[in-house]
Amino acid sequence: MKLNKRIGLTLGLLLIILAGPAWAKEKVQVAFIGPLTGGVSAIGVGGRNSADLAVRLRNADPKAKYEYELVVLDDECKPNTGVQVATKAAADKKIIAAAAHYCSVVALAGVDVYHKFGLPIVVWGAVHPDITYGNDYKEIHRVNGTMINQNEVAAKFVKELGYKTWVNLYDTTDYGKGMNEYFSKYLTANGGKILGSFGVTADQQDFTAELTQAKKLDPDVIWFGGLTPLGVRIRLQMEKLGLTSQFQSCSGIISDAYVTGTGELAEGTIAFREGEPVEHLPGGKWFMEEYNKAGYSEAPDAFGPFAFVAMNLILDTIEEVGPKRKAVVKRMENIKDYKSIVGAVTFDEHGQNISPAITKYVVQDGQWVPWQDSEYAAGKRQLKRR
Amino acid sequence: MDIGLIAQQTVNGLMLGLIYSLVAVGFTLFFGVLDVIKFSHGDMLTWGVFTAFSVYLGLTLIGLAAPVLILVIVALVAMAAIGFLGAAIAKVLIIPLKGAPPLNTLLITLMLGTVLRESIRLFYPDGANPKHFPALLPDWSHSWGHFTLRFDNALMLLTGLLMIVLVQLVIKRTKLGMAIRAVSQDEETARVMGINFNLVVYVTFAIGSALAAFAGVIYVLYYNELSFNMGLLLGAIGFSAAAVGGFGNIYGAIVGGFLFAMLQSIGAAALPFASAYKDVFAFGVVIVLIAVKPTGILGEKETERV
Amino acid sequence: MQNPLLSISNLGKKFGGVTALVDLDLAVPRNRIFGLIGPNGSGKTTFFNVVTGIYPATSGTVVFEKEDITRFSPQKVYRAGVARTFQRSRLLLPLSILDNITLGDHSQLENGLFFNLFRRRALAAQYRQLLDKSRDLITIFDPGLADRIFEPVVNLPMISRRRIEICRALISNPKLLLLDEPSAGMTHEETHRLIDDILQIKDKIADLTIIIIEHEMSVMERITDHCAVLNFGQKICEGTYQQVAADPEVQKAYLGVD
Amino acid sequence: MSEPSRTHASLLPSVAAVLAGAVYMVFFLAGESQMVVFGLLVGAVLALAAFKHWRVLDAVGQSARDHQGPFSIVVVAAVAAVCLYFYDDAFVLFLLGTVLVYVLTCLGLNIQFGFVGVMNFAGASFFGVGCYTAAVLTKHTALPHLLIIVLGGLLAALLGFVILIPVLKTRGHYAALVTIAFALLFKTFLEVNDTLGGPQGLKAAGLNLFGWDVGRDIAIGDFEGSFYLGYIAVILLLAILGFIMARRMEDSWIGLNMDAVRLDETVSACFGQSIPRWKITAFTIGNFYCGVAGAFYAMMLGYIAPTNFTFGDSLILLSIVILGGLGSLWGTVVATGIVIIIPEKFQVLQEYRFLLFSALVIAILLFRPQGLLPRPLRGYRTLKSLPGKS
Repeated sequence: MKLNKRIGLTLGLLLIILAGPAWAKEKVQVAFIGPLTGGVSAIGVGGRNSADLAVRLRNADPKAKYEYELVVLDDECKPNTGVQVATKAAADKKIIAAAAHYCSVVALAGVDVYHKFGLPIVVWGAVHPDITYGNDYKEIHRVNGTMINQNEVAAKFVKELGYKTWVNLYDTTDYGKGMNEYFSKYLTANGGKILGSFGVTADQQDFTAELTQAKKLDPDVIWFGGLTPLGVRIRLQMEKLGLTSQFQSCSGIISDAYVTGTGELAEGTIAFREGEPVEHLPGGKWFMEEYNKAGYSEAPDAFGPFAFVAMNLILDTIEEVGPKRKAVVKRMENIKDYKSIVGAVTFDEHGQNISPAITKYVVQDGQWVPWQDSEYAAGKRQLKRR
Repeated sequence: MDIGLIAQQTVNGLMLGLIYSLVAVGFTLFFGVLDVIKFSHGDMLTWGVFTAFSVYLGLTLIGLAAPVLILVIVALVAMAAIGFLGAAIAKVLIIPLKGAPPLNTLLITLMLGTVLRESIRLFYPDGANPKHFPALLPDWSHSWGHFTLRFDNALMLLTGLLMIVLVQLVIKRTKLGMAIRAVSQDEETARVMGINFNLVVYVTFAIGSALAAFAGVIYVLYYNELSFNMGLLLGAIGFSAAAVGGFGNIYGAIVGGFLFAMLQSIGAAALPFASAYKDVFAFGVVIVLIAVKPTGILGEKETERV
Repeated sequence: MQNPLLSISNLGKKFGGVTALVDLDLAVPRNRIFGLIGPNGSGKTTFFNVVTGIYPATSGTVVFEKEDITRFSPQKVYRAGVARTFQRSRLLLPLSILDNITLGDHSQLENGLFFNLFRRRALAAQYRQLLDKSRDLITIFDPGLADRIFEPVVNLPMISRRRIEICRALISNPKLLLLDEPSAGMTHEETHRLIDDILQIKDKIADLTIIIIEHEMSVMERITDHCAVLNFGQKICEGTYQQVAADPEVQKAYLGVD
Repeated sequence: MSEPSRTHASLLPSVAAVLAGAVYMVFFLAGESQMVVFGLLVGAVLALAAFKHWRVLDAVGQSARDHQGPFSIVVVAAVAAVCLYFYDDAFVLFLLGTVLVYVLTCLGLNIQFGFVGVMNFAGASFFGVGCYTAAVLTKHTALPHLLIIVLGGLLAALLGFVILIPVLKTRGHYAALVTIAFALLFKTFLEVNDTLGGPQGLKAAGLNLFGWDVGRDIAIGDFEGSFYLGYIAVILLLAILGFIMARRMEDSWIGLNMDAVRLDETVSACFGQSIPRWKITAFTIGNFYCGVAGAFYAMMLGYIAPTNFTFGDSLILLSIVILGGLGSLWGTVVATGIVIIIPEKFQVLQEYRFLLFSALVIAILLFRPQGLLPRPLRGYRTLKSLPGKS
């Protein structure tokens, strides 16, 4: 934007003359991209706040070499908007790197754009494997795990709990379908039996038809692959139809909203997520304290810590190699044992964090509690048995 | 298929049909008096539900513990508030557009729906997330095989049907209903007869909107969950149901509502593991039906005065 | 009657249970002005609507120029050479005078997609012809309107609208013109000016038959050659205006004499 | 004696207005701080109000109407100039390209709705047919891309025939139902089926015209421009073509016939019009426009998914048509620019954008229901300028 530069230059000169010799740090722009409107906006806004927190803390740090400015873009969880904002961020040479995307479909649509313009991004929430493994783009990284690891652990764990039969429900988005694919694969490999699986649309309200059929199939476990809003509905409607099976789901429903949405019925729901439990890491508590101190009106939600880590990783890299896209991309090729509030981050050759840990969660007294800390693991409470 | 399963699907379908019908009746009432479609109707339902939820929270805060009493208060307040809102919308947005092409009203109310929906998401505390609505009715139930009949469902069905009958009686038997029907027939004549046209419109919109709030309360009691965008599809389905039944005809709206629910249930049952197609099926049938009966099943044939 | 332009036999029309026309027999002679009289709801406009194909007839036949047009669609009736005006003036209000008149000439125009989109010069030529034709026609009624031919009709007074409506009906050179209460919504004086126009037109166009529905008896007296009186969908009398006006049954039904 | 009531206006006011508009666009698009953008917006509204007060706008309108040909050329030149100004700013170019795509789409909807009065609440669906056609055909066939764009239009038109019977048989709100139901059905169908990528959508290959890979940055001598310039050149041509065809249609017997059908079906029938004929013509041509625009869009975007083709998107398209003014082709162009660009420049409003957009549409419908640039009367101006051979 030539004209703008000229105006900026003139204004800048004026400012310098007016402001005297107070030389400011060099300004560097970084971007956050996530869904700020629509059905999953709670997670997007939580992620934005967390990324914003990372920037704020950095700017407050006197040792930081640059002053950072966060550019926030809304991908609406829609691929076309996603490509639009991806183009906006990537084509803007002032933006050095971005923490991007919760929705897999948007991330998949955007990766080509980032590659084309050479903008390094760190994915903070989208879990579809193809985002990192579907291409060889050096610009794409991800701090959260893929759905593959998660389901491998999940399938093994629930089988060990002694359940034998499942009915699967999944939303027909890439996320739900992918979850269903990998969970079914690992479950069958572990000897679990899937009595039936139902695809449902992502904005469906009524599941009584599917659940009535499920009830007839009489499984030990109802499994759901999808995001919170549907998870809430399915759990509630199971109760209406007198379905007494155990309810199991995936990282998509690990959110505060699931617990408040289902009330007492949330108790005993099990689900899985990549990364160490935030509460277990030394930085986790600190993160929550800082977050509360900053006074955001919304909760960080489930993926806030990942957004925080993604942004922090970006900022650390820029501090180290300077505000140059190419240098950032090059440095991120070998991120190893990067200490973060979600555990150590190590990228493989696809930029994927080979996250060592998958944490199993269970809802206990209105809280998502890591399984090993729960009264269920201790035997004081029981999951549903048939 | 076994009997229990069929019975269960039937009850599911009836509950859905009831909710659709209540929404559709609103559409048809508005159309009757003003020949307009108020597409924000589904989002009025959402507002009703959120009003109900707020009142519930308020009541528990002041220590009221009798669930049934809470429920009655919650429902009445929600209906009154949304009824009032409906009349206000009629005054500000609908009546001023009376002379404009009908589509302008359709569009303005579609946009109003977005405004209503987004306002909840943005301004209601934690409005973007779904909320849990407690079960305020006793959860007695009885199972026969695969069929579980819940007391609260039965009660809701009954109350809902009573409500529809009540509205029908108001329209057919009371002076107010006569005024509404007179306005529907011919606005000018009604005016000449000394009927306060605007007042009748306000009252009709109040009744229709209160009905949406009522449907909303039934809805949350059934699903125990409320979210800011719950009204969107409900509005579209209610509209379809009213159209398939024939605009302006209350029986048509009821028939349309239950028909749509039935189509969804049939779709889900006929395509057991492809039940995601049930909406494709239901809307497809709606299009075919409207091609066969261009003014709805119970609609009057258009005759034009030349 | 020898060789009538329009002959109606046993024509009937029912709307559900309501009977609008009963066993109607009429023969309209060529090149005359034929009046149709009757109280409100006696079936006059329904008769027009059945003839023009808007309503299908329940029974009977309509023969126009020896062709049975009973089952014709409005489009085919128009092409056969019947044009009409409407009781409640039905112009296309947002459109210009020219457009409204042009609409009447639909059968003479090339309506093909290719012609209109790509053969623009030929279209322009056709347009110029039509513009002249419309101007000439409207000038007969009111030269002032010819100057305002690109203005929308919505701003015009009722008499201008009636004139445009008649032009719209006349531009395609129909053999039969149906005028449905041309005086409606106009003052007495305006009505008579319009009648002058109609008579002038009738003089200029040799081969034109007019059926007119009218409540103003003075109009009927002045311009009709022949009249028929309808009541409850039935013809109760036929003859010259003087004859029908003198008929006791007509007086009872229509003129309010008990 | 064509229009004796007034003299011919000068070309100058309209050219000045276009130039002012172009300069304004440059500032607006280049403006980065929200304060600047907001200031420019408020400034524009105030300036327009003042110009209206001083009757400057009337003069501009009159001048534009009297000199359609030159005026149109000036507008196209101005658009091209603005695009060239931002030759290396990929995002602005992408935005401008998107505007042009939507212009073409909304022209199609305007033919349906503004001309013949068929309300199409499934515009985004027919647009989507074009997108999917492009995505599937670029992947599985070696057909020339230009042909694929045309096929996108044809398939959209073809799919329109599926709901043709109910569209023809119904009127008013019942007709609205048909397209609304179709839009809901279409999106659900895309989401649940597997062969077309389901909710995840499909990748579409970039446009390639006779060996020219449009997706490559442009380098001619010293000039280096973003590849989006190539896309803009193509869509600008398509949009101009679409505009000219729509304009010709308007200024012809077809436009008149369609107006008549929209305004009064009974009268039209009494003067020989075949109502289905004009409805089918407009519906099909409109869908063709949507499909062509969609096929191009898929190639420019590179990625398509069902969430692009929701009922909500159709609504935005219809809002553009109404905002511009029913049947008003220039109005559609202006309204598209406003609806696409303004929300994008206000990213800071983030989650409030939808709310404000809806409120804005409500306000316009309440206070200016005829739209921003109401459709002028048919003056057959494009015919008048043709040399006669009668």
